[in-house]
Amino acid sequence: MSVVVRTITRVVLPVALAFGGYVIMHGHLTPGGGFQGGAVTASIVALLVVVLGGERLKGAKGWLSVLEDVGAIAFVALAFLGIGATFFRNILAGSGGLFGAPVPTGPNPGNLNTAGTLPLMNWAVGLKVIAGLGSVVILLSLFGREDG
Amino acid sequence: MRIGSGEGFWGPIVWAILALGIAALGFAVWLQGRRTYKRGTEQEEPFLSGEKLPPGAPGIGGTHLYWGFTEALKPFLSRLAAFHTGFVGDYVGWLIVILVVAIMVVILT
Amino acid sequence: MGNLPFVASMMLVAIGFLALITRRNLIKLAIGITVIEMGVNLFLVSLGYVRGGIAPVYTYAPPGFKQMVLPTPQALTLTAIVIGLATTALLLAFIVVIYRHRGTLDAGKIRELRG
Amino acid sequence: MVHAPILAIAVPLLGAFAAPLLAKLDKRARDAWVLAAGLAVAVFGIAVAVKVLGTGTPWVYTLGAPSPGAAVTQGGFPIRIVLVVDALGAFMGIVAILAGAVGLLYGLHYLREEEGKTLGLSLLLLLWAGILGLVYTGDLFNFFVFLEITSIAACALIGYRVWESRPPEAAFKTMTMYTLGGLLVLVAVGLLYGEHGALNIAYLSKLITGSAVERLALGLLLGGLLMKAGAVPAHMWAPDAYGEAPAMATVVLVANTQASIYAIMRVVFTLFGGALARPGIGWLIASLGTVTVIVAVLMALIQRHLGRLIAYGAVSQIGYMLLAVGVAAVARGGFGEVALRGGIFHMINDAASVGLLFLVAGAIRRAVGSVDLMGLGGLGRSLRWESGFFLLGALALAGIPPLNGFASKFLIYESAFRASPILSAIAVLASILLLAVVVRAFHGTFLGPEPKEAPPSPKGMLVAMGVLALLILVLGLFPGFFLGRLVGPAAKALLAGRAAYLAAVLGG
Repeated sequence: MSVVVRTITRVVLPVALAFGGYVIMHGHLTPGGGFQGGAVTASIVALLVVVLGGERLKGAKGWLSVLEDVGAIAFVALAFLGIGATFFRNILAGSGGLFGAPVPTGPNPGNLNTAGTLPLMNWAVGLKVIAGLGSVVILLSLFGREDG
Repeated sequence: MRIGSGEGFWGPIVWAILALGIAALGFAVWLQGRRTYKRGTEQEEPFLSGEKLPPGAPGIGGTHLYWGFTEALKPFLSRLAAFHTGFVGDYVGWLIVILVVAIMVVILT
Repeated sequence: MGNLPFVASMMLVAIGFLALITRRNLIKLAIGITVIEMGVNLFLVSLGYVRGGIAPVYTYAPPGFKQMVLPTPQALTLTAIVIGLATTALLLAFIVVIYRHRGTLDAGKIRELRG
Repeated sequence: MVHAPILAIAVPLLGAFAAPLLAKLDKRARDAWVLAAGLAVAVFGIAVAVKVLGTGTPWVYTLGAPSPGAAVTQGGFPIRIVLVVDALGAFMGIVAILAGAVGLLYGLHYLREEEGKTLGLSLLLLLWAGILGLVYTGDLFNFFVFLEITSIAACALIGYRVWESRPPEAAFKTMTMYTLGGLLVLVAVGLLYGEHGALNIAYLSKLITGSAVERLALGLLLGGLLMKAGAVPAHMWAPDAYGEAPAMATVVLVANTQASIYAIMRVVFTLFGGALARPGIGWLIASLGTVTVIVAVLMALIQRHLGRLIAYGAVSQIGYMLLAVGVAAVARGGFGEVALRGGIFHMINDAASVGLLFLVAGAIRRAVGSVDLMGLGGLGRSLRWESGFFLLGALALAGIPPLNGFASKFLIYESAFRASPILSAIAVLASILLLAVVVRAFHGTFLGPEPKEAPPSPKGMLVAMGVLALLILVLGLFPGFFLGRLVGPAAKALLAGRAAYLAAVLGG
């Protein structure tokens, strides 16, 4: 790839990573969430495929599929957390512990430490989407290579 | 054990016993034929309408059963087969047809 | 003017169906499906629009706001987008595999299964 | 067991996601895990059925509420996603569990490790979860999501054999149709939401008055679901999909199609059962069903490919169910209930007989490598068990009297005759033609000269087939028991039980 693409990728990469992380982490406060943030982050993988070529990312496939499974299992496990009451019950909300702070009322910048299991679920979904979309992009690029 | 429909009823046990009886009868007939069967004689040769088949002649495969029936209905069946074009656009077209018909029926009745 | 988004979404759906019926390139068929999806998503989002409503984020709401845009249709749209993404990825993967086997993308020639 | 409905959906999901991780550690651990998940789902599904049929009232499970039975409503307005399992849902759950368990057992021995066994098992569990969610959910949007889960998992399974040239084509066509059908359902859901601001089926059902928008929504739902069920003329994806999918998936695909029929029933009788209970809808479904029966049988008669032949047979069975649903929607009570009993009973019969035929076709494919009727023959010598199972399934499919297919078709014929003698006559004629079709298939595959040496199938596959064969015999010899205990309550819950369904969700 040309120097221009390489340089732009180097500049964009940390920004995209930070923005994707922000969207995932603020999923319970602002529009966005695991899927959107994951999609933003997965665009990095697409950039890397453009710069490096699918062949050099082949090795990441196995890791990505493991991460995808871990994300999915984490999501279902978080839903199972509430099984004492009901499936998907948000037991952490309002408990005072992790993500259990009371939600402030009125206009405010938002408290990250609220909403119970929702942020955790957003992270799980974000992980799954990053890994899933990443492996889709890599696989589709590999398809093209083998046709030659 | 019966099930009724308001019009008639259906008792499967009686039928099953009847079917088993008929099967036993058939088995008895088959055993009769079995007794006169001898391996390695003319009995093993295939015949078609009393004619001895020449070696290498095509047998009658499963697809040729009901040959007469499919032959009689051929114009209709071939049109029916041609109707299943296998082209995705046609699949979508028929989906639209079924959709429009459903909407018309729901709105008009 | 309030019905403009609905008209636009219906037009998108019509364009998509037209593409599906008339085009023969598999990639264009996949694009047609995506266009229909976008039309449906636009329909869902405009369904929840409230004139003069603000974004449904409580912490950002200015004091004395009148009403919010309905959040449920937005959640529905988001789910539909995610599902649409999965569908499109799967369709494209199948197209790649079909191309590898047949060496063509013409839907008129990919008719091994018929009759 | 208070969580049984959601666990029946969540456990296969967990199983599907965990199986690939376990496979990285140990293949046997994965197999054991998949079997354990299947067993757990069966236990939960049967627990649901036992409780729902025992108490006679729908089981409402509220997700995310302080307690499962907590009131759904806040000022009369349902705010949470609910699962509502009435007698029909419980019955469909049993059918889905049967098909899924048999498919899983078969798949464990049918799939080869080097061809992506882990992926196949995962997708099968995912499809299973989707079907169970589809039949248990009481929320319209949730319904759409599960519909799409089944679509994606089903199409990935149809295209499972990517190294062959036909399956990807079938998967592409099916995916196109499923996506469009799902989008039609989504538009209908959007229309209903725009009209009433709710997504809960029971709550919507109470509010529906029969306005033009609601009618449009009903038309869209019917169009999408009829396509997904495989009604002629939008059935053409079905033979492609059934013919090319691996055998263990086809059994579950049949259950998936039946879930679409269930959805049609739910839409026609529960969601729109109040203000829009018009006979015109019934006549539409019944006539489409009759056309489906006759066209599919005639197409089956001229097939060369054993998978496609059985697939057209399966489509014709869908026609019988649609005919029954249509007749029930025309009459709603009286002989309509008889038709509904026939249609619902036919679902489990169809899952057993068509499923068995597909499993045998898969075993033949695995043993010989081809299912082209022109090249097959004489397999009855080496595949003894399979030939017996095929004969049993084929006769049950054609509705030969002592077997189960006849018991349900009998109810459908009799009630359809009361609605319109022509429909009944065509259905009977198609049944006779179907006998011709299956006799031809049996003759072409198992009888005749040229015995081809075929290796025997693994024991597990034979066990899976044996389960379905046993089911066919039991259902055929004791239909009264099943009709009284399972099918009768399901039909009653759909027609007369609408008020109980609404009351169970909305309270009062």
